[in-house]
Amino acid sequence: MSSSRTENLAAAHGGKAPMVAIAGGALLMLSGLLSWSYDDRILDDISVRFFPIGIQIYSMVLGLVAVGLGVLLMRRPAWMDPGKGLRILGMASVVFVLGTLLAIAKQAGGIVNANEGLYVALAGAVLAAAAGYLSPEVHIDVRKWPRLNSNVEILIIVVLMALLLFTLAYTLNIEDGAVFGVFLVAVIGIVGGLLGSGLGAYFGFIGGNNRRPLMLAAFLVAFLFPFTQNGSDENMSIATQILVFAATALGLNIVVGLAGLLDLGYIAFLGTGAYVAAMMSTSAFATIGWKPPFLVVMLIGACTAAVFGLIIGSPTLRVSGDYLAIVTLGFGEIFRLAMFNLDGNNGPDLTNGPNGIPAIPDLVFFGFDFGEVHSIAGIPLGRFSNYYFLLLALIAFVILVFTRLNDSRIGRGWVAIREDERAAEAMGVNTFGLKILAFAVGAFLAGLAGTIKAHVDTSVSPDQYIFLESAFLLAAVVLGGMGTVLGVLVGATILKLLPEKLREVNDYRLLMFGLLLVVMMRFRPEGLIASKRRQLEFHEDDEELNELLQAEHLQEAK
Amino acid sequence: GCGSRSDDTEGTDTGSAENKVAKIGVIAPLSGDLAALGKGIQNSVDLAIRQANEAKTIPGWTLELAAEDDQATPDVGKNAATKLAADKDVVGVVGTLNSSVAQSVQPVLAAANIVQVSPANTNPALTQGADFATAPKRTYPTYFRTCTTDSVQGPFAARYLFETAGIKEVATVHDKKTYGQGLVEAFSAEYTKLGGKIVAAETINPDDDKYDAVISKIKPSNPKTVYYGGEYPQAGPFSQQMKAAGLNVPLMGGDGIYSGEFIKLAGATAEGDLATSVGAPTDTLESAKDFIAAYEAAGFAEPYEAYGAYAFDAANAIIQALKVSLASADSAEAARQATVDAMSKVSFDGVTGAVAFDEFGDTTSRVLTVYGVKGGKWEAVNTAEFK
Amino acid sequence: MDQFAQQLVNGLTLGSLYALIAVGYTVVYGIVQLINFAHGEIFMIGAFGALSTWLIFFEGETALWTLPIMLVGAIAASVTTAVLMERIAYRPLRNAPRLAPLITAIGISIFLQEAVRLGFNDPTLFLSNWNPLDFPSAKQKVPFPQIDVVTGQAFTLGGVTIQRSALFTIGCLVMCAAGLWYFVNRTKTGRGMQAVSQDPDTARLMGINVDRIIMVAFAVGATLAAVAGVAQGLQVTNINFKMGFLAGLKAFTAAVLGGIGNVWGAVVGGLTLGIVEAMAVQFIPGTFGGSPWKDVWAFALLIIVLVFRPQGLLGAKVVDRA
Amino acid sequence: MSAMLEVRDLTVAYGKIKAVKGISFDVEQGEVVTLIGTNGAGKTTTLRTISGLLRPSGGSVTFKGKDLTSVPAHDIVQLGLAHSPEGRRIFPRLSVEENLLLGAFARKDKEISNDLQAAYDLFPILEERRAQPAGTFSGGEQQMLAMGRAMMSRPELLMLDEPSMGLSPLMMKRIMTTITTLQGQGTTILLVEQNAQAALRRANRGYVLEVGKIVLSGTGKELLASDDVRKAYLGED
Amino acid sequence: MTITEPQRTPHEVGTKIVLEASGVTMRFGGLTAVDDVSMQVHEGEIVGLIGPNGAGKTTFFNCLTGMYIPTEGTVTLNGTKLPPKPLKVVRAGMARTFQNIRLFGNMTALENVMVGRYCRTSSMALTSILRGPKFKREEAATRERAQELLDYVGLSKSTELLARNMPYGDQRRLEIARALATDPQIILLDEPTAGMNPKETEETMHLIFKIRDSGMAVVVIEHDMRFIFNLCDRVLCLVRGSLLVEGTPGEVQSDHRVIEAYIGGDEDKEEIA
Ligand SMILES: Nc1ncnc2c1ncn2[C@@H]1O[C@H](COP(=O)(O)OP(=O)(O)OP(=O)(O)O)[C@@H](O)[C@H]1O
Ligand SMILES: Nc1ncnc2c1ncn2[C@@H]1O[C@H](COP(=O)(O)OP(=O)(O)OP(=O)(O)O)[C@@H](O)[C@H]1O
Ligand SMILES: CC(C)C[C@H](N)C(=O)O
Ligand SMILES: [Mg+2]
Ligand SMILES: [Mg+2]
Repeated sequence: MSSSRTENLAAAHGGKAPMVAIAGGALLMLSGLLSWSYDDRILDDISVRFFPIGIQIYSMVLGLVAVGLGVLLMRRPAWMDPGKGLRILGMASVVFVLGTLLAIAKQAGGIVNANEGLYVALAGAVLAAAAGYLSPEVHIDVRKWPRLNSNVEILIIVVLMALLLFTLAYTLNIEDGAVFGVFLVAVIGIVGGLLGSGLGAYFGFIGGNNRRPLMLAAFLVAFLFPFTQNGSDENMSIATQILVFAATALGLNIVVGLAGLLDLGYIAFLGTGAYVAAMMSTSAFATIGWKPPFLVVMLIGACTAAVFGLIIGSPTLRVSGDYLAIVTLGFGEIFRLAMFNLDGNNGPDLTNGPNGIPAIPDLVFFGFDFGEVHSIAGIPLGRFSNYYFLLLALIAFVILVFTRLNDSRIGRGWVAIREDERAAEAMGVNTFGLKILAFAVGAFLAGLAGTIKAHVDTSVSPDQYIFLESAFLLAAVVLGGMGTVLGVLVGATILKLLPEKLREVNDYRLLMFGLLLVVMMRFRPEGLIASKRRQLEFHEDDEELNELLQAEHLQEAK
Repeated sequence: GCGSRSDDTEGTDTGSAENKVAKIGVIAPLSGDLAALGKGIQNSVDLAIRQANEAKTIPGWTLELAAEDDQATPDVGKNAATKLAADKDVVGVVGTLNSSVAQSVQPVLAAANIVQVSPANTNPALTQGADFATAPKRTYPTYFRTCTTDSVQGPFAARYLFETAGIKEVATVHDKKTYGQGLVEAFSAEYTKLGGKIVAAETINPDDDKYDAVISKIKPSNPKTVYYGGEYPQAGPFSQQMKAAGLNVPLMGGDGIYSGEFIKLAGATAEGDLATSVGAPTDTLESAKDFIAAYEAAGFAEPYEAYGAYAFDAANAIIQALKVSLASADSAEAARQATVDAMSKVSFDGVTGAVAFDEFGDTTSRVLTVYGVKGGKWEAVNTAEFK
Repeated sequence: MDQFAQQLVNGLTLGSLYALIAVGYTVVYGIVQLINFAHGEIFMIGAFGALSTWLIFFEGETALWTLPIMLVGAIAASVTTAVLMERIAYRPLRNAPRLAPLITAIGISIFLQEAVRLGFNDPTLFLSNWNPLDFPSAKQKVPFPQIDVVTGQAFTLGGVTIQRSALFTIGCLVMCAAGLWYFVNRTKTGRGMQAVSQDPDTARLMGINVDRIIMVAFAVGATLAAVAGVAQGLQVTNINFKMGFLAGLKAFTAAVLGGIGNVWGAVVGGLTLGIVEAMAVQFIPGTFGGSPWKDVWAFALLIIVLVFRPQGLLGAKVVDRA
Repeated sequence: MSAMLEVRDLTVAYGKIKAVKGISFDVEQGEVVTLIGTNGAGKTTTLRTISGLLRPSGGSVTFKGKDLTSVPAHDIVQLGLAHSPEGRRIFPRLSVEENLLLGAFARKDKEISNDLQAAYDLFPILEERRAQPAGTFSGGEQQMLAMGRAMMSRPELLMLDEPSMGLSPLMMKRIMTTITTLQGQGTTILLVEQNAQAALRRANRGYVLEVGKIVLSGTGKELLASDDVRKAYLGED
Repeated sequence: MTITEPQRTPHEVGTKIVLEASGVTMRFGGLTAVDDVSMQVHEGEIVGLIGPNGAGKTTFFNCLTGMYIPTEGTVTLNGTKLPPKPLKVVRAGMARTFQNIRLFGNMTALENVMVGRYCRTSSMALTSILRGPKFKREEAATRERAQELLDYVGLSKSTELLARNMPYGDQRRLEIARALATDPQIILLDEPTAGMNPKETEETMHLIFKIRDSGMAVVVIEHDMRFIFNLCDRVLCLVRGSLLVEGTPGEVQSDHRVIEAYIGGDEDKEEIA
């Protein structure tokens, strides 16, 4: 076993780990007060001493957490593994410092421009990581989780959510790509370090105890987000894209994550909704004369998509597995090509062909014009913020549908089909009906999202619905964690946000993106936020998790 | 050993600090197969901006370039426009290259009151609406262009083929995009009116790279020329494959195939292929001498290509309008509407000739040129004013 | 009738290309049940490998003797990439959930496209400032050398035009298919491949080196894809970093059409798909005919075939014994 | 001389679960040794580790004096150690004959066809159905095929994991006879069986495994006579 | 021979025929796996199905439960002819277990059984989303019944274990619980004790008696002779697809044809003894 050597190491020096961690943390904190670079024009000026900003502050926070974990290591609660947290934090810190060094070297033209603070930080980071690897392997006992008053628990949730909002707003407002990059690493270190040490599971537990408050808090955070943007539409436009993408991915998650059917043409459902909305809009290029109110259009779009879902799903009666995947891929391509062709030249004039339907006007709900800037409490909210709120409502609806279906007779039927279709059938599960239902529901939700997307985007064209988009949707589902809501939200966010923020390296953007997909799958094949069940499935039997699962179930049963 | 302690104070003192910034955007394909044309546009606008800043054309203001890639796709173009519209400093945009992209960009920029001048969009509907032939109606008050349209280019090519080259039977092929389809329609109408015969009319999907089946389908109708509506990334291979399949007739296209890249892709058999393009050849124009010299002096990596001069003129048209609109404005955003208003009054002698816009935003010039491939290069065959 | 024969030839040519690529999907799928979406890129890299070989060694030369060397270059590039890809990206995921390698494949596909786009004309990306090769930029379509004998004036046979490059492509398919047949059915490695595909663990108990077999599968697929890459370059006269994507999608479709996992299926599926596309352009009348709809007809055919033969044209029915 | 197969302090874990917790045993040349034990005791895990499908987390396995712990599974077969896995694991889409031939994959000699015939003689049904895809076989038929396939590698040491599972009484007897025959031909056998009675009867020695540890060992006769064994594994009160 | 004194308690077999298969034939290409087999099962009866490997027992089960469409023959349950659709067969009241365990490995034991309730519950998509009182009642009932069944087969403690992590014997029992969840009138068990040690086998036998006593009919395939002859009211022996012998355990185990084809003659006896 590869770990045996580190085990020996830990056995020999394990006692020193806390001190090493504290020393490392102290150095990291100290480094924040020192100058990191000679050049004052880069990375928001980190050449000043005793006046930490940006990167230096991140370093100090990393140090603080390291010290905290070190202390915990000395007096370890039975439900925590600070050593694991330190490993994550330490490694991330090292990457963080090296990344900064790289940025300095690149932007200022050479490593010589790095100042003492950086090297102090590097030493601290290495020590923190070393502490992680020195600390002994421990067994986490989740039964020892502290039981708190439920009000306190809710308070914790609220605080965590507030932190989340703050971090989110802060992150998105970082302009400098390099700073964004190292900040991300620092966040991974801080959050990963804390969660990895056992807090993650514990927070999950608290969250599980307080589902409702958690959901409410999460939505509140999402709702407040536009108010942190101060009228700027830049991030809000990305946010709307993320929401549309996430809503669609959640629909796909029903098909793939729950029912276990691989769908490679899913983007077509989004497209169906979008095209329906576009064709029925008042755009000069719209091809359908009838202009019902938008709510009706939404329903028509979603239903049309659902009908397509039924059609695309119907071969599942006979075709299964990867053959089904290619059937869906085929349908997806047929959809795109049909949209591409139906311009009167080839087939009837419906979609305006490759040029698409541009100039789709903004929505107006009861006199509320989504295209206008509205002010609430003095904070201007632009066009994209307006759509953001609408999409938030949509996402809430999608999540509701997803979770309620998942946790029902139907959801169980889907999982059974995913596990063993023949056996499910032999146990009286209406497999065909359920598979079709998965397609229809998923398509309905995607179609719904599509109708709004058409207006947010102001145009639809066939090249928005290429196979690669379906692949990305699938990636969001798999990357985030199949069958989970949170996972898909995270996956969708990463997949949409990263390419935007990677603009710094514009030409290398896609290259790095591709690489990232590979690396993420390499290290977390079960997805970032795997459902507990899935995690068991993939990481073979892990006593800890099993216990966790049981503890949670017991909790639920009460 | 790499790098040095950075004490070289470069770039800190361009322009006096009190100067306000206004940006001119560019939306063009900066990557992908059409990047050759797109880069030419970007560089030429860049040149115009540099010259204006040097000459302090607009006192108190520094102009900056904000170039966005549209990858020649409507969707990406629209996103680029959204991004530029969200940037409060942007007052005008030069672009797009493709008419199809323009269709998606127009409404976004129009909603933000940003003036858009295209150096290359030739589809007539962009300025005169879908019924341009019968009931022209201006669609977006913010949209202008410095090149002439396909309602001139198509007939121009038709007349050349029928009258000058004496070809009476033609097959048409287009790529279904706004530009290609519009061009072929304009061409066909004039050509049949003249008495020529369209023996086959096909379309292709621009994502394809093999056209055997279409070529085989056209071949038995024995066209004497194939008229192609579309762009060189497809037209080049199409020409090559046509001839490899034994259809040994010239291919003719519009400005979309007038690029050195076409010849590279079509290979040796491109000899004799024809193209029309807007205006007179840049290098023969007296008025373009300075532009060409300045362009070369600026040291751009890519040539100015077919639309460099038009883009230069487009940028200068915007700058002319900005002279008026920025004079009294305290922010770039506030000057957007004024810029649009000033635009219709712009009139000056540009690189490509007199620059001025009619009531639709179209250029007043109607000069076109027929080019032919000779010895592996495009050579002007005939320049004329269309009447 | 002439038109029919002509389109048949066109279809066969196109189909041969699909078939050559499809084999790679099928062989790999057959063994590790992985839809290797990056296989299209292996095909693309083959084409670029051939082009590089030509640019480095005989730029300007178009004599036939350069072709075999270009083929070797193509195969070397493709096989190296495929084997590295397997080793670095897929092998660690052997026991991962089924969809993880699929996402990896998509990632690799994007990565390889971009790597070629950025790296082909610009060795500085990967190798500091060393740029002895003056390659054309791969950010746009790059012309592919036209080699004598296999390109040029087409043959005419009773009203049917047969292009030289078409003959080359079909010839390649015939030769590759024959070689492959021998390999899979007559060699021990071939039988090992079948065993690994059905139960890798037990195959190891038989003394079969599973890692090696999988690598061989990738290499075999890559070899054929490389040949296809050269054929494509000769036919279309230019190549680009995106060319693998669509071709790969079609070839994958062909592999499934024929019955994925079955080598003959890939060949039959490829040819069928090619012929259907060509015929659809010519013979479907009205506005739903012609080139723009050909892919729709191809996919429609696929769906219809799968509904009636869920295991593809030649695929074996998987028995599910309760 | 040391034993043909020596297992020393072997521990094996799935993730964090230790399935085998430090067991040691020997198999001498020419012996039949059996491992018995309740479900989940770790018998299968032990065999899979010996044949290289699993890596031990501690301890060692030595075969004919060679340490196997870092030899890949496919090379272990070549050393003369064959493993007929639990649950038959035949190649379902290959024909019966192809399955058998795969058993001889690691061999390079020319006598493969003789051995093929020998397998057919032992299980005539296999010869009758030589071209049938093995996946369509009934459970018992598959078991015969698996046995035949394992023999095709002409192993010096053959490990059989529950070879009688799902077999009719008649077949079960035949398999047991076969084991004796093989032993007679000089093959050493390590047998894991649920049918402890039958196994112990023909075993020279046996080990009793419980939750990953060896709790009892002795000759077959001793174990058969042991009260503990009778109670726990033979279902006799 | 070890199989001698049946220890079974005598009980009353009903007269009502629950399941009737007549002339069931199943061919795969040239192979006739099941050849014109007829069988009747009465209320409260335990019928054993034995036969050499490959005799067609599992295939016969597959024909009965609609997993295979028999080439010939009909299956009737309570007088109504069953279509060869597994779904309809289950709904009609016949459930089964599998020779190679086919549980939903990544679901908990409880969830596995709850899936079995699928065909006896009715809430559909909209109901599930809206969560009305009916839905809640049904969910609660499903959960309760599933837990009951787990208790019934002796898996009370394993409720929350993932099926695939359970010991072999428990998995077989879970399969039975899942089948029982479909409220069958007759249950078909395919080698329920394969891979079990004698002690577990014994427990399974008692479980089956318990099931029978609750009024269900049982058909069971096994190769463990002691198990079969102690358990069954009636035994059928299939050989090469055809029904060779049918009778009481006593009759069947002493039938020389059965001994010859299946159990093994005396000459083998000393081999095993
Ligand atoms: N792939 C696996 N992942 C996790 N745990 C496993 C795995 N395989 C076996 N185990 C566990 O390891 C332990 C030993 O299993 P093993 O299969 O070796 O037992 P066995 O003695 O062969 O039992 P049986 O008589 O049922 O075949 C059991 O607790 C089992 O649950
Ligand atoms: N799908 C199929 N295709 C072809 N042959 C099949 C198929 N299913 C079963 N058979 C054949 O039918 C015969 C009967 O198989 P079956 O599984 O019913 O036997 P069984 O009596 O259950 O045997 P066992 O006791 O070994 O489980 C076997 O010879 C088998 O090869
Ligand atoms: C380069 C050309 C494709 C541009 C063309 N004139 C258009 O309007 O789209
Ligand atoms: Mg076992
Ligand atoms: Mg059976």
